[in-house]
Amino acid sequence: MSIRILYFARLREDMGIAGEMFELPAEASDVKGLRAQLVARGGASAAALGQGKAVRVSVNQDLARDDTPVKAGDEIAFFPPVTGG
Amino acid sequence: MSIRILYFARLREDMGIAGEMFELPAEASDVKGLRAQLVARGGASAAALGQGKAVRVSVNQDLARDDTPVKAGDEIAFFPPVTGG
Amino acid sequence: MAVRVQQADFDIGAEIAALCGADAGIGAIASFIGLVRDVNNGDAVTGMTLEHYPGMTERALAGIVAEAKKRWDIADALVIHRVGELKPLDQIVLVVVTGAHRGAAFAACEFIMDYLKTQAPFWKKEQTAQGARWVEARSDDELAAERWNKD
Amino acid sequence: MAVRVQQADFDIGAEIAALCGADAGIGAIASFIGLVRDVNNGDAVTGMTLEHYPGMTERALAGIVAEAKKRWDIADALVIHRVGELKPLDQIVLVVVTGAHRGAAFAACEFIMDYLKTQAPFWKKEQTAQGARWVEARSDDELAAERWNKD
Repeated sequence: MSIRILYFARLREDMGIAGEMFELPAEASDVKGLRAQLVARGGASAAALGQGKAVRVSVNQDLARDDTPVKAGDEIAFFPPVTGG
Repeated sequence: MSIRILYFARLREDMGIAGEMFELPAEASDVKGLRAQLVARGGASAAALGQGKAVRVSVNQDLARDDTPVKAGDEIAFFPPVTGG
Repeated sequence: MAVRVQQADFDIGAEIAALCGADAGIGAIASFIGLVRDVNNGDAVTGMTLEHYPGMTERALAGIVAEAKKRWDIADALVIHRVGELKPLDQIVLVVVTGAHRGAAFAACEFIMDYLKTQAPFWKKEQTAQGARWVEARSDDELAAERWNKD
Repeated sequence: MAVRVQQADFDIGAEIAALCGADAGIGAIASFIGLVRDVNNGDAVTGMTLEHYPGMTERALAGIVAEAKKRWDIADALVIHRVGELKPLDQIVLVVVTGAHRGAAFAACEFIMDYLKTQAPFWKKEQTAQGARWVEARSDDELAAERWNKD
């Protein structure tokens, strides 16, 4: 299934892209599964999103957790802890 | 000893005066003693300052308590609980 | 640090600009404005007279601000309180606190208001359809001030 | 209730006047302004770029304000957050909360700031003499937000 991924701030710089379309295998149906798939690509994805990295995730513009479901057509964003205000 | 007394807000209206000079007997050397002397005059003083009336007192422009000393030349004010802000 | 008691209205934007000046160490400005409401205890209020105790008022406000500066790491604070005749929608009081961080600025601003409400010698007399009446002190204002002594 | 994300500066006096309108039931206005400081973690800061997540930002801010209105008896609330290039002394964020009484207005204003700091998708990149760097999230901001869930 096809999802849209966005990267912001340091993660955008680390990934080298602001976003991408991604084909998610059916077995990776939540945020945790998606992140594992991205890390498995290695390279910048593994460095930016790997274990120990402080990464926040939103699904369709709501803050999400590891077990938040991901489905076709969703907009998923990865970003560092926020620092506005 | 001679002191200056001021009245504010409802107490000013109840007393019918904004202030007065008062001769305090030497034995009434604190706020409680002064108030008792004023109440002992009866009339408006007793009605405005008597037991059960919510009265605040300042001595030389600092909030005072019953046992705050009063001495010659002091400026004592009696007023209701404050309601600014 | 400044406290002012005045009949005239005030402009929060101008007061904040004056208080901050060119101090680029300020990251947080907490402020409070109190207004005259057109209702109190269920009755319509058409106007209000604010009486105070000249001399003690400024002294009490300065003492409250000094205590706030002792308790919190703040840069500066301003209190303006109006006196005289006011009507609904009019501004009564302004408190502004500046500092590096917001926690101290918020706390000091609320502390100053809570103490002002219980310790600064101002009294409100409301005009209502039933005539003029002195506003009664509120017990929850006493409670609000007391909670700052719990820590 | 309004939330705005904009490049342009804002005027607290004009925003407060617009938020209050002619509502004479408002007795309390609590507000907060965040500013760019010229120092952070001991280093001189010459400028800052504020990035955000268009769409989610407005949604997150509106959600925070809605939660504040659910928790406290307030009349209205406004959040303005700037994005883009800013320099020391520039205003970053404005929060204004109006209500009948000050306790709710203060609490809601501080709550909105604490949640904004941890949940709204903004990121600061500072320019320093050592080059540009992303600002690190502060653990005390997390603690400030968490304390609202203790009651």
